[in-house]
Amino acid sequence: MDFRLTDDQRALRAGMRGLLAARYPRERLRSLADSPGGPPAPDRGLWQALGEAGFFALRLTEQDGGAGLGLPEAVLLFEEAGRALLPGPLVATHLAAGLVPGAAEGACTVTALDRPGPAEHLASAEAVLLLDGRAARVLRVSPGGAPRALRARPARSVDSTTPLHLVRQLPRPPDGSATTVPADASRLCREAALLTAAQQLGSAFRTVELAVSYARNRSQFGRPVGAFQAVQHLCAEMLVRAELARAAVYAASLATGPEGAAEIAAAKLLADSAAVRNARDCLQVHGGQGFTWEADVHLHLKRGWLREGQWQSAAESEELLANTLLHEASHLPDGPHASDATDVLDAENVTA
Amino acid sequence: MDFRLTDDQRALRAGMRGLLAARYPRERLRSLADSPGGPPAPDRGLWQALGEAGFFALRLTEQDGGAGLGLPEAVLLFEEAGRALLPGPLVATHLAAGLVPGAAEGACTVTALDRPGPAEHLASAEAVLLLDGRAARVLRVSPGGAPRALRARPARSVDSTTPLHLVRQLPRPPDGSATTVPADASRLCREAALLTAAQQLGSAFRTVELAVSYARNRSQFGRPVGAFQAVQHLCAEMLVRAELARAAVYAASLATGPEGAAEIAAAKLLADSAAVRNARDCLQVHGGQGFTWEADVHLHLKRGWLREGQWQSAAESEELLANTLLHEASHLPDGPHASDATDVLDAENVTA
Amino acid sequence: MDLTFTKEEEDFRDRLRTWLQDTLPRLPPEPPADDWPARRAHDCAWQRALHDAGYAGLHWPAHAGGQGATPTEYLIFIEETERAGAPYVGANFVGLLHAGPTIAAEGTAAQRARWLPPILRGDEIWCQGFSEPEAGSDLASLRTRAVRDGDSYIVTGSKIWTSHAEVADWCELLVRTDPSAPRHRGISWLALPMNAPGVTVRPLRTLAGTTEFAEVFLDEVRVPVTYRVGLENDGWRVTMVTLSYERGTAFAGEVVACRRTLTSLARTARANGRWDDPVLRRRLGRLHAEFTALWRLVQWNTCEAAHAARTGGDGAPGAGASVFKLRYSQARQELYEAAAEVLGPESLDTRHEWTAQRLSSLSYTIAAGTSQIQRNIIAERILGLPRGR
Amino acid sequence: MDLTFTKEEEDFRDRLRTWLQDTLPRLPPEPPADDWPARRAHDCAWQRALHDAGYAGLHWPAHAGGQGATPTEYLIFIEETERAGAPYVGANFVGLLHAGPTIAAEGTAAQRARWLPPILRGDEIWCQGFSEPEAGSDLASLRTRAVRDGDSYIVTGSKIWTSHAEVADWCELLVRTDPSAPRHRGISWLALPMNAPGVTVRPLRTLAGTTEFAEVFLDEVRVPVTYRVGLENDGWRVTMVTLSYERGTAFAGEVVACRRTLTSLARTARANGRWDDPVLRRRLGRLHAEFTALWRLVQWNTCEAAHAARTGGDGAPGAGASVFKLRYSQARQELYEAAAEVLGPESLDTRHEWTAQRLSSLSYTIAAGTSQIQRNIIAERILGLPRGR
Repeated sequence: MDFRLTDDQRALRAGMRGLLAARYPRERLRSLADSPGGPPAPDRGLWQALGEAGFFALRLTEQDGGAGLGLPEAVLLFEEAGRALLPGPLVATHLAAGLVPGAAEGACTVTALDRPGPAEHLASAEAVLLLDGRAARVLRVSPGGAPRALRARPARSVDSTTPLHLVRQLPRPPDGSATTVPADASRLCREAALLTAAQQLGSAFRTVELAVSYARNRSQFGRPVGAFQAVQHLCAEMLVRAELARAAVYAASLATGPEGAAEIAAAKLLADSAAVRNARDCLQVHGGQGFTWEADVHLHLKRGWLREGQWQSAAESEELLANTLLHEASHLPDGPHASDATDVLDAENVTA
Repeated sequence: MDFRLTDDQRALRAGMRGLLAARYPRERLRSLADSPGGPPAPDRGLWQALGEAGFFALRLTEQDGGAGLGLPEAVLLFEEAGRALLPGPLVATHLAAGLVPGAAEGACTVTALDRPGPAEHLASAEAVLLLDGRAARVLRVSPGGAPRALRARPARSVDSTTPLHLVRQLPRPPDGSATTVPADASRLCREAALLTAAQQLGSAFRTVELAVSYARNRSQFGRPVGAFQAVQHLCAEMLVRAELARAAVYAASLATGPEGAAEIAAAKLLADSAAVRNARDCLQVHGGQGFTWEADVHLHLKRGWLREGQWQSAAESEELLANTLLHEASHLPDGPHASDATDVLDAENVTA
Repeated sequence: MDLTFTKEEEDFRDRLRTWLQDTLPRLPPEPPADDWPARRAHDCAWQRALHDAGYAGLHWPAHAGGQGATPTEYLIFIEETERAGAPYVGANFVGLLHAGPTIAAEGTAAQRARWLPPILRGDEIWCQGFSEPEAGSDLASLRTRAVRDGDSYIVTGSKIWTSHAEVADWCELLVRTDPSAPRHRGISWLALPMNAPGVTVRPLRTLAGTTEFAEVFLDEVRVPVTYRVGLENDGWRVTMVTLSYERGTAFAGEVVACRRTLTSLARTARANGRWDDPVLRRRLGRLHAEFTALWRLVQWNTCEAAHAARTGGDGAPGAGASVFKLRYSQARQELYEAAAEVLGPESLDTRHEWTAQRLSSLSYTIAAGTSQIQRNIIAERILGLPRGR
Repeated sequence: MDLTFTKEEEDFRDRLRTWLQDTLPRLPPEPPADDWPARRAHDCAWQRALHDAGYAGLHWPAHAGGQGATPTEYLIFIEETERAGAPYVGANFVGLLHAGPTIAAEGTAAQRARWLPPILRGDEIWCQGFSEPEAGSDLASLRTRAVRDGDSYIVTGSKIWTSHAEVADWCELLVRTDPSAPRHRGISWLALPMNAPGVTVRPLRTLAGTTEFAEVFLDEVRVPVTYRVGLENDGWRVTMVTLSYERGTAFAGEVVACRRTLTSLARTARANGRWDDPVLRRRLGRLHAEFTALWRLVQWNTCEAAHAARTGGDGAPGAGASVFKLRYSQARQELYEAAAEVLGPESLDTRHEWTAQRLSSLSYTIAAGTSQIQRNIIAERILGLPRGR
């Protein structure tokens, strides 16, 4: 057991951070957020650069043109993407690598849905991965509008760097427009939840940095606001949320077998909370500055709201985790800890 | 509209505080808490003094030997009782005044139940008020043990000043042991919830005082702990909870008509939260001292736990309040505020 | 303890309700959110209607041109106008609730005569120039300076978070007149004409994408000394009168609105099936308790203020208003979080009013004193804990 | 990132599991909670069994008589003993986890030879004399003073929150040896024989009604200078080594136990019908996520410690342990709040183990550094925020 990152993993992460710093610096994020026509489609040049860097093909075997790496490495890359608030249907295109031609190379964008609801970057996508059934399906679409089969309407997206459609209905299985592909939809859904959690994790750590940096530099009442216990303690709780989420997300990336679903649910639940609540607290630390468009914190909060509703809601994760508990309980041996004191008490003197 | 207390109400409250200071000082509370044989029965002398002061007969008409006062006055007295952590089946005996001979004068103690669950001071009571049906019933019992009809077993009470039985079953209505009395059980249940909320309110304000006093006097790191923002902010939130609960409890004591049930549910919900969470935070402010038996704060916490489960649980209050909302919604006129934007959006361009 | 109303109060409510029923249907539709001149015109027309019907400056004293209504009547006014869906106070907010009451309390007879009638008639709009980029929670550290030059001050500096600056005629401005004095001294209160040379307004974009606030830059702006309200260097005290108004009944109408929203949430949840989720339902139930209690707290504070007014106090809400502000700002955010839960994916569409409100609610724990500052006030001024350092 | 175990680690786990299966059924039943001599005997017998099987001082270095196991093996040991329901470390806690490691790290060869073997064999029990009535969170303000008198110190003062004081042989004691030095200097670490003249122990009753803690009064107690570990006035640094152990893997076994309790809660809720309440069910689901993550955090911290040990560090957990402690103490309280919800009225009966645990869990956000102190540590030492004043 060595939970820490290997040197290769550190190098991979550093490479991704370097790529994003060069191709997607903060000014780029800000200019996307300010796009006058609403959230723009993904930058095809950057998409291709990601493809060349192996972001999408990462987990394909080398003979399939991939890097032969696993979920832990994918999690590290998605954490970096979340940290930089990189927009685009990253998770879906990554999952589509090997299933949709061009996805692995970053030559096309793919979005995905597991049920009716919000679809990101639908109008610019070349394909939609449908994960509502047992087997995954691919719906090929022509970029430029939402596919009719989905009964989608465009939303004025709260996340100004992510165009959204609200999809009313997925095409029913025997539907000519969607083709079945050889992949287990529920596995892909779990992976999508995990990689989304990794993005939330990156965002959660980034808002800790933003809050700490602001608290160090902003002075009020003659000293840095970071010297006030109220601000210190907000920042401390932010770090705790992020660290706890990290332990859960990294561990879930290593989990195999049936308990994997529970680990992923825990990861999604904690990473969603960390992203949204950290952005929220970061905003509070920033005071009035946090309420302006110019501060980055609102972009994290809005992306966090979007991501927390994707793939696995809190309610679903909590129910799944509760059911896992019950399953464990039915396998619990009657050891010295397992006895429920209720039974002991119930056997006692009842005056009747 | 004058929400403030009248001079008479202030005098009434001051009288009760004076009575308790004289007859039930802190040393008395502490000696009860330390009783070697477990929680003791109510002090009959004090009970009679309360009776003489009109605590139980307060709301009976003058011709029935009462003071002809109302729920607002009763709430003030019960707030004082909660503040001093006065033990005994105060609510039930107060409700039984006029229904059970001797209750109004404090000559007997009466406990009450609206369902199977914890019954306080059952072994020493002369009667049990049964409020599970439409009409209230009275079960006369001989002090010294739990009545067989209730299938009760004694608990080792977490509140060391309140003896508890856990009752398994209430006698079914056509039961010779219980006599129907002319009182609406659901009204008595609402009044019980309100008066219990008033006790929680008194406790919530008392723990604010305890926390503030400790924070002023205890020094750490060369200054009073109350000068640390972390402690200041705990205390501030405690006061907010208590003030909000007070507004709700006092208003509920004035509410008449159908909306009264919702006001009482709000009062119980907020007063329970205020009592339990304030005791909890007060304990934290006290640090290690708060974890000792000698500090009073644990007595407030434990009493708060007991009271929050009595008469109306949080789940019941919340469901009642939710249903009231729905009822209001069905009566809401379609004014400019009432339109739900969902409808507006749904009518928009759906691409299908 | 009495929450019933007198005959006079009930009559007042009936008359108001009748007037609202007659008047509101005749109002023009609300203008677009980003058309400031149209919004000014709309808000001023509403204020003029109130004025003509005898409701302008309802709770202002008679010597200031007000109606001298009791706090209870004022609360009835807020409740009824909000319930009837009347226009918000909007562009008249600062004039009616900050600058006006300050001038009424601290201005000279001439100042009252010059500035108060146009506020009440809806002829002139005021904005507020208190906050500065470097002085947020620490308002007393403001740096905008005013140097005396004959009969004028020469004012230089910048202000932030100024609502309606683009369409305002006047700005109630805090300036530093004595840089050598301790922080809370050396501040003065000036009425700044917004059309004076040297005043530049730049809209400030909020995270909601809206521009209801602006930055105001002041470059050697000349303001006559006669436009100063109160004594030179006494502006901090003068301001506190204003601020305490802001923390009082100013939120009463919003509590009424929140209660309506909560009811709408229940209706929407019932319609879209989310009502079947007990977690959400109980959350709405608890919010119902919170807002019920917050409304009772408004009534409590109003009665306290009425009593203070009767017994010679100034009727301004005291530090207890911090209790209300702290809890209300949090509850409002929780309300719109619950709304997002009710809406589900629809909440990601900013065209939904509740989503816009969810975003704007984020400012509530920051504006007019952050929650952290409110807790300090409660701890030190109400509970008497030692000053934090 | 690798959470699988090596062949050696799996072998270690198998051997341990087999030994536990053989040994635990032969242990005598647990003595009553308030019979301290019996509890001491019970805990010592268990420690002796561990010693004889080669598991005593598993993670202590070989030069201290330990087994030199890796942190991973130590974690496996904690997990397996807890899962098997083995006795808690109990009365041996301070010896094995505080005083012993301190002596191992800072003691002389003679001190190690005198004190460590009896700890490992379960022959001698240690208790801790750090906290004082006036020095709680502010440990460095301790007042118990030790005055040098020839070859001895004369120690006078009082200590509080001392576990197992009634049955301990030794007390690791912090005393002030230089009253004129700055707070953190002038402190020394002494081994106090509990049977020395002048030592009085008075049980301290907790809010749970239990007496697992005591106050220790020291009235001119003579302690040989040779019983000092580390240099005179260097006790603060010596202590920090000990404290950092306390904030590390010490809670690992409890996390395993909490996970078991959570499973029992689910089973009980299913049996008594409360499982049908989605609010409670989702609450248990979220706690499952929390404790899963806390266990992963334990593993993370263990691997960091193992790495530090391999690369020459001391293997003591760093400030990151505050992250774990802060969240764990809160989660433990939430767990037993949820337990009360599952039990319903039964939770009012203190005979229920979960009710007793609910009460004792209240100390977790206070003991070993309050949550407020932990947040300060995280803010200042990890995040690098300026020192609060």
